[in-house]
Order: sequence, then structure tokens, then C-alpha cells
Amino acid sequence: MSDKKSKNVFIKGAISSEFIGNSIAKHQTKTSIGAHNIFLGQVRADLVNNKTVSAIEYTAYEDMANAKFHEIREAAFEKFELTCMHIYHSLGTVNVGEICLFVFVSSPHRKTVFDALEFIVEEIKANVPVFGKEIFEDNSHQWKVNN
Amino acid sequence: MSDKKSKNVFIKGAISSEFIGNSIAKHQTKTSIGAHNIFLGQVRADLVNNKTVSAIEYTAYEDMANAKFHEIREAAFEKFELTCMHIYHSLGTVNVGEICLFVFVSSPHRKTVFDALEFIVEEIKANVPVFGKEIFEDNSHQWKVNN
Amino acid sequence: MLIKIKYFGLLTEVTNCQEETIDFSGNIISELLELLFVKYPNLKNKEFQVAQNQELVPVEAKLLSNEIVLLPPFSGG
Amino acid sequence: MLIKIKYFGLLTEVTNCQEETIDFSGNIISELLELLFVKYPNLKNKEFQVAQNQELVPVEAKLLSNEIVLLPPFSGG
Repeated sequence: MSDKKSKNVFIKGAISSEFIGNSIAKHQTKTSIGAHNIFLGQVRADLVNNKTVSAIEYTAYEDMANAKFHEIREAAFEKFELTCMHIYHSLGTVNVGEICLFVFVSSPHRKTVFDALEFIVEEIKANVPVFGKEIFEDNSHQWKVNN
Repeated sequence: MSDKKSKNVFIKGAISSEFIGNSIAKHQTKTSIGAHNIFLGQVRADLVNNKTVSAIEYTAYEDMANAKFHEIREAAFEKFELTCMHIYHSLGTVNVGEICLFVFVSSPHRKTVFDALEFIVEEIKANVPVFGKEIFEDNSHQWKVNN
Repeated sequence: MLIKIKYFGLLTEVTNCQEETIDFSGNIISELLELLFVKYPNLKNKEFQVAQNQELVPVEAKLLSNEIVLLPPFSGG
Repeated sequence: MLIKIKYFGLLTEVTNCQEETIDFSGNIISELLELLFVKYPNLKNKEFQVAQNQELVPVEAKLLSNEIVLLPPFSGG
């Protein structure tokens, strides 16, 4: 029932709602699962000095990022009784309102998925070398800072 | 951006992955959202005394359940800075591997959605009069107990 | 007074019905329950809560509605 | 020894390149950084971490690879 193998994490451009729906559908054969928890990061139209963000352009130090995603996956399976776990992150341009991060954990029980999902998302934000360039409507930009 | 109005919570039968995908897609116009968190309850093929659960049949004291869902919604909007929130629960038969509960919260920031989603799911489990009858493969049954 | 009593989940298997109307002259919920325990001796062994006007109430509560609902432990989700 | 240096995010705007190869004779990462601070005075004001063999390392670490990566604060998700 578990699929702990390393997966391709990066997706070119936005992550579509169809992709997420399909991913959910694929888990219907895994009948030991009782609870799924999904985190989606969506690009916000932040207002900074009277300019509105219209997109984020993501780049990554891909080799290290994939190694870190793998470490996070291993740590999560070690720490939590998960049935499966999927992480997808965008590279390139993601427009406002589109999804740039999709984290999906499944387990027999709900408590496990709540704890696991928050752990994984915080680990990604803190430890994966991905860089967001916020593009404003006038094509100027600033580098995104996580908090 | 907020939609705090009371919604129809109950859905006849399983909640499809397409429905969930569409629900995600509808939020792409809400550009103040930075984080979504989704909980899905899926019917587990539990083994009880050598018999395997094949479906759960849900009934509810609907009037009180809808009132409780509304109270939970109000409490969540009061407690957390949410942009929107959706709850759907199945009534009737949901087969193993299918989804019976869909809770969807969105906010500008991730910390908010983690706290809110767990609060809402625990409130639903504790306070909403819904009853699950676990049907085994041989058509015998037992009444589900939450923990 | 005619009181409608509704049962849910497991309790419907004890009472063999989902609702019934009972003529009741008392005014405390626990007195109504005593009547039901006579009719359905097995009901006494079951865990349940009582709702009145869509809110859970203690069995010592006064009967304020002509509809009383007996609810076994919730198991949604 | 030829060392390849990679830059990401904001840092690419300071260096105007994504990678470059530098001839370096020291063996501590901080010495390499001193060289880069001479070449790019603005780099000193930027917050960054150094990775070697896909792991973050302190600047006092020994140079163990011929590829060093300068990473500004992460902002994924």
C-alpha cells in the first residue's frame, strides 16, 4: 500500500486542479486509507508599494532540492504512520490564483495526517532551495521572502 | 472574498474527485488566498472479526446536523482569519475507497489553514449527529464508533 | 401531551422504528425515558444522548418541545 | 584549482551570472568568499548560505568539492 520511492517533485508551471483531482482519484484503490490531508500553496495578488503581484517565477537549485525533498519524505515516513505521500512544486511562471505547491498525505487515521502535513510543509519552506521572484503588473519584481 | 453564508452540507452518496477538483478550481479567482488545506475522509476496508467492511451507510439527524455545521462554520470564521470554508458530508451508501467527508479551508497564510482545518474536523466528529453503519461483505453490519 | 420521539443509528434497531408518538403526562425528560425503558428494556444498556430543539440536553431537563430525539454516539466523517 | 560557483535567486542579480569558474588556491570556503566579495562588493550585504555537495555548510568549512553554491533565503511554496 505504501509508495515510498522517490518521485519527480518539480512540475513546469502551475499545478492544475485536474491534476489534483486525478491524484485523489488514484487513491481510491488504497482501502487502508481513512484520511487524506492536502496542502495547496496558491500565488497571492499581494500589494507592495502600490504594485500588485501578478505572478511568481520559481527557480530551484534542483539537485539539492530533490535531495531535500527525498530527505523530508524519508523523515515523514519515519515519524508518521503514513500510507502514502506526494509532493509537487512548480518551477517557472505561476500566475496569481494558480497553485504552486501540492502536498498530499494519506493514512489510516486523521491525527496522523494533520501532524504529518504540517511537518512536511514547514520542512519544505525551511529547507528546500527554491526561490520565488514576484513579478508585478508593470514587470518590475522583488524576491519573495518566506516567514 | 469571503462566503460565509450557510451551504448545503449533505451530498447523496460518495463525494467524487471531480467535485473536489472543481471546488479547487473555483478558488483561482480569489487572489487573496495563499494557502488551502483540505481534509478528506475515505471509507476504510477495516477487518473486524475476519469480516471486511465494504461500505458505510450514513444517516443523520439532518436538522440538528445542519444547525451544528452552521455553528462550526461561524465559530471557525470567528476564531481564524479564513477567506473561505466549505464542508460536504455524504449521506447514504459510500463504498470502501470512496470519500465521505470533504472539508476545505482557505486563507492568506498557511498557519491559519492548518489550525482551522483540524479545529473544524474535530468539531464535526464530536458534535454533528451523523451515524455510520459499517456494512460487511456478507451484508451483516456494525455501527461505526469514532475515536 | 403527544410527544414525537425520534431514534437514530443503533437505537432504531432497539426500538424497531425511526419515530413514534407517545402520550406522556410528565414534564421532565428522564420521566419520558423511564417510559421508554419499560417499552424497550434494551434501550437502558445503550449509550445515547437526548436532543430537544436541535440541542443536546441533560435528562434532568424540562420537556419544552413536543419532539424529543435520542441520539447514539456520533460517528460522522 | 578551478572551482565552479553557482548563484541563485537574488544573488544572480548581484553577480550578473548564474555560474562561473574561478581559479582558487585556498582550502577554506570563507577564503573563497573573500575573493568573491572583492569581485562583487554588494554580495557582502546580501544574506546567503553556502552549499557544498548538496548540503549547507558553515563558511569555516574546508573546501571538499570543486562546486560551491551560494543560496539566498529559500522562498518555496
